[in-house]
Amino acid sequence: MSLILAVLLAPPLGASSLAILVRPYRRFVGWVSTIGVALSLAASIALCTTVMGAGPQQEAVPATALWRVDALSALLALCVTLVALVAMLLGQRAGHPDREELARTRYFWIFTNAFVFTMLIAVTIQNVALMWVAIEATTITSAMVIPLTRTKASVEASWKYLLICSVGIALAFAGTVLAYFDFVATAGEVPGALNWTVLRGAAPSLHPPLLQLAFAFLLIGYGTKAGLAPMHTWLPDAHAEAPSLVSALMSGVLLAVAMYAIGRWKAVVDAAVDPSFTNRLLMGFGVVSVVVGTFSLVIQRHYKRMLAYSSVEHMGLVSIGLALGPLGAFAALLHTMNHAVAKSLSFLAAGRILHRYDTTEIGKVTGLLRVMPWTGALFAIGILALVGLPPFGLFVSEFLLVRAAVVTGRFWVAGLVLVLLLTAFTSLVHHLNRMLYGEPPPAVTVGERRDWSVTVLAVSVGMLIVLGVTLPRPVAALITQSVRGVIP
Amino acid sequence: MAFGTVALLVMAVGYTLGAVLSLVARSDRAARVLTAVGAVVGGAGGLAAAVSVLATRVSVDAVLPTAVSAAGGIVIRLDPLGAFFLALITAVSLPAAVYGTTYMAEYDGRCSLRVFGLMFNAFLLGMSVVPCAANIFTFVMAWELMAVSSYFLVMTESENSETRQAGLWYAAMTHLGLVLLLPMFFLIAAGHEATAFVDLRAYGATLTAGTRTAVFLLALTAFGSKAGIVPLHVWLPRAHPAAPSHVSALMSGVMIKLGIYGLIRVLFDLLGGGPAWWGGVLLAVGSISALLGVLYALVEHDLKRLLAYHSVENIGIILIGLGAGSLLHSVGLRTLAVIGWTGALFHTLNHACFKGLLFLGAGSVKQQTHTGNMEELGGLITRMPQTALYFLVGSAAIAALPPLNGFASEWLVFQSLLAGAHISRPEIAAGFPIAVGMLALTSGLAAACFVKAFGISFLAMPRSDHAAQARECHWSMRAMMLVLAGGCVVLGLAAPWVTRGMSRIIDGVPGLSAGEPIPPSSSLWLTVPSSSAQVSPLLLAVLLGAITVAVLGAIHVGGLRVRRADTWGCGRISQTARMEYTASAFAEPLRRVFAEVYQPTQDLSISMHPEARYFIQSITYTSHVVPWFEHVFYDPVIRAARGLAAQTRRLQAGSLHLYLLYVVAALVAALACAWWFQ
Amino acid sequence: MGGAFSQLVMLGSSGMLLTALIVLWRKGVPAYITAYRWQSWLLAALTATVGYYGGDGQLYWVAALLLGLKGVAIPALLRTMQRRFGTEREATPYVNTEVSLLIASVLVVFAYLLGRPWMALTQLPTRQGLPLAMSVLFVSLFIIVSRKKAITQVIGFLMLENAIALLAVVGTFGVPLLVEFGVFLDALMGFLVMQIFIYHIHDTFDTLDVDALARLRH
Amino acid sequence: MSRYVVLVVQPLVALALAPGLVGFVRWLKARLQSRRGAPPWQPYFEIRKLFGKEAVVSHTASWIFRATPFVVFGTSVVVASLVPLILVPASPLVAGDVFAAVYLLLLGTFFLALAGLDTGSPFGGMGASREMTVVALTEPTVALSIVALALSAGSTNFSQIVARTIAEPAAALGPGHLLAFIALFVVTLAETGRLPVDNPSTHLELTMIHEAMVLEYSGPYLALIEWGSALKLLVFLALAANLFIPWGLAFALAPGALAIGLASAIVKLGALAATIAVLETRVAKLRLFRVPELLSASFVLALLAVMSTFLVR
Repeated sequence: MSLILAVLLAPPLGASSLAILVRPYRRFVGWVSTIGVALSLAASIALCTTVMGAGPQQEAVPATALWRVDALSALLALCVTLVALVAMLLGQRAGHPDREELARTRYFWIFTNAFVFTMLIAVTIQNVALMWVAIEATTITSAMVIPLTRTKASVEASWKYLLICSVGIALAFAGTVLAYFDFVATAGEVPGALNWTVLRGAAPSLHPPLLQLAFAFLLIGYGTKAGLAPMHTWLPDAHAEAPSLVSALMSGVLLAVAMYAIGRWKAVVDAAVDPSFTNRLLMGFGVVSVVVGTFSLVIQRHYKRMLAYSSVEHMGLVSIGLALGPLGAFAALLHTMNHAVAKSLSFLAAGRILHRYDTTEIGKVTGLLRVMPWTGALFAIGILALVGLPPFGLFVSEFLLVRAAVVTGRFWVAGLVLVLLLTAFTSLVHHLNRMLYGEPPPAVTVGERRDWSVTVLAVSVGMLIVLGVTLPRPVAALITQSVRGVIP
Repeated sequence: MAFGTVALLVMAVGYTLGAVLSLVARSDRAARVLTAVGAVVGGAGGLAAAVSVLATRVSVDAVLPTAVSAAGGIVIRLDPLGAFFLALITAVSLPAAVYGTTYMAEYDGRCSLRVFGLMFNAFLLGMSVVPCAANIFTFVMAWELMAVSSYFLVMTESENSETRQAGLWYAAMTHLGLVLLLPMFFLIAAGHEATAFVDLRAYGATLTAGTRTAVFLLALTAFGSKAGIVPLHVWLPRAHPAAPSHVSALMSGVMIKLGIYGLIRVLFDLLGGGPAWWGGVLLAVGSISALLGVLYALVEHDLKRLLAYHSVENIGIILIGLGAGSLLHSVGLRTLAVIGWTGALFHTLNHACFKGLLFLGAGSVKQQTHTGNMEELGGLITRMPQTALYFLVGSAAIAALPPLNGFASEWLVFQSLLAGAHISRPEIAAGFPIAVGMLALTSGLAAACFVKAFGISFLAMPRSDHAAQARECHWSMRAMMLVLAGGCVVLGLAAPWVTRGMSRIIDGVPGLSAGEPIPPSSSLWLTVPSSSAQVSPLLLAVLLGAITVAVLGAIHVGGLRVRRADTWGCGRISQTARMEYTASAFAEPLRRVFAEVYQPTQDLSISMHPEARYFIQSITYTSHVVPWFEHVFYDPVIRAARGLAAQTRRLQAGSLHLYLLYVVAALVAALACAWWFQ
Repeated sequence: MGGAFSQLVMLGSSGMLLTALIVLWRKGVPAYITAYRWQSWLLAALTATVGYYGGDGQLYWVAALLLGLKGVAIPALLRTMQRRFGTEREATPYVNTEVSLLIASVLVVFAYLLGRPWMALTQLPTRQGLPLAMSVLFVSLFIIVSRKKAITQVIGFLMLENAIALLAVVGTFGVPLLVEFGVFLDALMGFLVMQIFIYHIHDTFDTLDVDALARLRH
Repeated sequence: MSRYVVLVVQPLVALALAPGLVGFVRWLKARLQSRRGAPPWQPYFEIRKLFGKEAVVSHTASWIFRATPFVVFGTSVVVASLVPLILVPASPLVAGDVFAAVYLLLLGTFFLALAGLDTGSPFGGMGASREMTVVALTEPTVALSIVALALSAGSTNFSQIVARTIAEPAAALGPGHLLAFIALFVVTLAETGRLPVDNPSTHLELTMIHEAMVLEYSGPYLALIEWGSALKLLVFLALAANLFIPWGLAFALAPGALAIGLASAIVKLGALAATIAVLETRVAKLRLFRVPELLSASFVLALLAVMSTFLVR
């Protein structure tokens, strides 16, 4: 177990250190990072199988153990490493020969690896305070990469990102402290008291009013990071201005990691308070997020912002799913996974489009299918997957989500979500229509070779289809087990 | 493995291989051929499965429980009702696929025929699986597969901005269907684990009246949006003209029928039928759709758009049959209800046949003349004689002229409406005569419309160079039209025999079944139980044929002398195409009669000579008919969505302080919520 | 552990709230930095006091760290920054001083209301400090929301961290040391990154006024 | 056995009577207008003459133009074999019912309109357009009149309707029956191109409907069309007469009954033809765009007929 964990966590840390040490930038740094993440991916797969076979894994002394991996952690680790691998494989081409570019590339590899590392820490550590530390660290590491090319827009975006998320995450820490205060007030100081397993065990004896306040802080705090409306305002700016590889990581998995934190805390609070409390809050913020995300898509001029708002919408769906009982949680986790793959695919394709057209405006990107047949098709597939069409995975998770809403008797949620999904669908297809077809702008070179980035992204598409058409049994089982991490 | 299972497997594999192979084809030509090969193999498999089920009346089951087990897995069950629709799908898809091989040649190099091949086969696969699906997930998945792939088929001519607009409308409306479909199914299954149709059937009996009402309304709108009932039909006249013609044939001939299938499956199979007012609603919706569909078709001068509106009309007729059947069934007149059901199902089949034929015909015209605008056509009967003949057969069939198939099914629908006389409750029975009136008006207008469609497009002299240079289309295309035209004739003449088979299908559906043996009918006459009304299309045809032959013989024996001359031109010496009656002029009287419905906008501008008002330099007259319900139903929705979007945009105003304020406000709200919850 | 401990905690916490209110009242950045320094010192002192009465040796280490990092290092860095950019004053905050102070008092009342139910839960002598910590938290949030200069926002953020640290100290007698270190590290890194960004902002926008950062919309 | 006799005999009788009926109307009209007019049997001569002439066919016309006369004639004859004219077959086995008759006539009109367009002449198109307008608008009235009859008979089968009316003569004088009869009569005027909808004797192109469509026809083709049209008039009048006033119709193949049937048919047709003649001398042709008003009025009558049948039941 420790060995696997080491293989999971060490490579990004090592790669980051390597990038710091090797100056000026050399191409092998990128390759080492990529291979490292591939190793991590292998480790996370190993973790999944171990967890599936032998239940949650942790260090010998249960109470004080720092690391604990159950199915939920393994699932998130899998998503993180998977998306990171895809992003890094595409990142190999980011380097350009001139000196300034090389410095930037080095910078990029330092912080991207650190970013991945902190995310992996966040999902495998069982001390809630240290989990907070790790998530806070993700803000710092990712904020450093956003203004890679220092334009006004990127500086503005990263400052907003940094400040809003720091404030938000500080509130999450306040919530953590409050919960800990309650624990200490009830049980006294116990080693490992901040481990969520211990917290959850003790939860029935804790004071509901205090835990409710704590959860309010935690939800706002981590919700800011997860992009739940109305705390989502940093998200479109940061996602649109970040290099696409980072956008892919942020949108695909960073939001999911923050949702993971909320899920962990929900399990603790639900043990003490009637679950309808957390469910209502999650439902409320989820619905607001879906509404805001959806209607921000209707009149949208920039395709990267469009993808970002779509993330807000999808995180809202995940939040709603978490509030809908076991089936809803299953749908939410499956949705998280699908969204990670689909959104990273879309952002990476969007990055290639940006590189060719040199604009983020939807109106100026025309004839995409003619200019870049492969990327255009991949982008279209990504969007179509995101709007929940079969045969892609998000169709299944949205299907289950609506089913969960109806099964739990929340017809209005099902109705509202479906109407909003229709609106989002129409808007995205409208924007997609405008981009894919028509006459290409004269300044843009037409034609594209099928390079290996395309192959990598095509593998993502393949995964989406497999998730949508067959939903392999091991994956389903892993998610079923993960649900127990959120709803005991 | 049973024969049916193997056939279904062949179907799935055929379509899948067709999709994949055409995607990786080396040349455009190869892509076209592989597309058709996959579609034909798959279609043959589907047809074999459907025929075997219809012949043996034993359902075929196939379950892939391991796939997507979380959502219930893929469950397939082909029962006779499904088999009927599968047969209908393949009956049109096979000719359409072959037709497409040469028809798509004009797209070589213009668009990706590989992607087209992929989508075409995916479309067929999706459509074919819908009637086989036996749980919610499989049904919805196939339904969406059909929708997505057909969206791309509509977008084939994406360089055209009108096409892109059409695609968007289509995508939105079809997604609306899904959005209503999911809650509809889930409502039936609410509170239960299983989602297979077998279980839903059991649940259906236990639902409360309120839930049943909700399910009915959801089903009507969801399937109605696919079938194209007014006012959910807006995508039809946009999407059908935009798609390549053989795709239009499939969409209009087959895909929208799956909306009917869904209605029957859910309302009458899963729920087992409903109260009388369901039938009333179906009848009303059907009548209105039929009448408005044909009225808008009349003022339409694009051949394919005209046909699309006629699909709305025919869906209306089918719904009238269903509604009449449902009403009769609900008041206990079950044997009479069978007439309505049979009429509806038969008309479904017939419409698939002649609408497929007409779209293929329109496709040939469009391929040769590069336009679908009737005002630029004309004289094609001498240039494309066979296409013209087949189009004429289709026109006569859709206008319900005896002895073709449209007549037979419309006759049944009329009879089902007359059976309303047996209903003792006047408030229910009173709806029937009104429906009779509307249906009769519809069929009269349909005849007028197809006189226009055929007469203006094919007869007299060409109105443009394109039309003048048209040549007969490729033999394979003609052969496929011949097949469908033959179908129209055979279905018409053999109507009694076909409907006998249909009553067996109906007997197998719980909500449709009469519950008692229906007296065996003759295979020469279409009959109505407990009424002596009857008609024999075959006999009519024989009589008509005999008289014609006799008269022809008599005249030729008498020595018929024919002299060719110019048409009388009121003193003009040479006749020109400009003297011909135009499509607009043809429709003008009816347009004025129904001006209340059309609310046309007219613009007459006369520019006069500056010196004297008596000398006119030019007159331009434009008139536009914009369906009013688009303003009434859709504009407010679109406006509301955009308004909300504009409001939402204001959230993201750019100010960091505002954003932080949101966070604080959200915190306060959450804390207040926590506090309140205590 | 008696009244004296409780009194000291009250005093320290009130002092921290006061320093936060000073920021709302004064307009010059140097005054803010001074207020922050005082607040950090008070926090360090409080931590040490809790350590003394609670008999927890670890808290002395924490207090020392607090003093070093938040009481000396960060104020010094802030000072450098302020000198470099000149004395840009918070001339026109979104909310003027009088209203700001009024709102702050409302926030304090809100914090007390919020804290009342859970003050009853515990018999800790330090429980009086809890609503005060909450008050500091809300007031610092208000500073971040209502002040325009990036540097003021950073100070507000730092005060927010202090508030949470105060909460941890008075509520739980300090979180475990490992966690404390992690939080310190984060705080330091966070601050450094913010500092870098303030330089970025100054370089690209020629001002520290956050109002200039409103190009990205919708 | 009788059904085959009906199939053969009745259309022959109808064919024989039809030109005479048209001639009778013309003659009576002339008399009413104080003209001498041609004798009633004049149409027979005209048809014979036309059959002997050569046919002129436009260059632009296709086979549709040449096929149409046969379709028009054929459908009329087939319809004549369906409707009760002099004899009601005892067995309900004929090839079709009222709806079949209506749709067969529609088939004829459909082709006639196509033929009008086929020559490319503006008049043909105009006639076709107007004819289809009128036909489309008459359909609902026809259908509803049938419903009114079928409601009491419980069937759209001709013999059933006739049998029921004879069995319950009181119903024939009921308001429903009467209203339906008037509605059907108005429709007959419209369908057969009589005043006030269309003027069969007009020679002003702009007011023509039926005549405009057949403007290009000549020789045997014109003969067939004229004969077919006459037959259509006869069929409609026979429908109106025998469905509403069925007394006198023969029910068996007995010679006496047949003779009575024939005599009564001639009397009834004559009476209706006289009504038309009177009407045509009394009313002026309506403007085309006022025709829908007339037709909608007849539709309302038919609807009232149906509703009153409901209420009476």
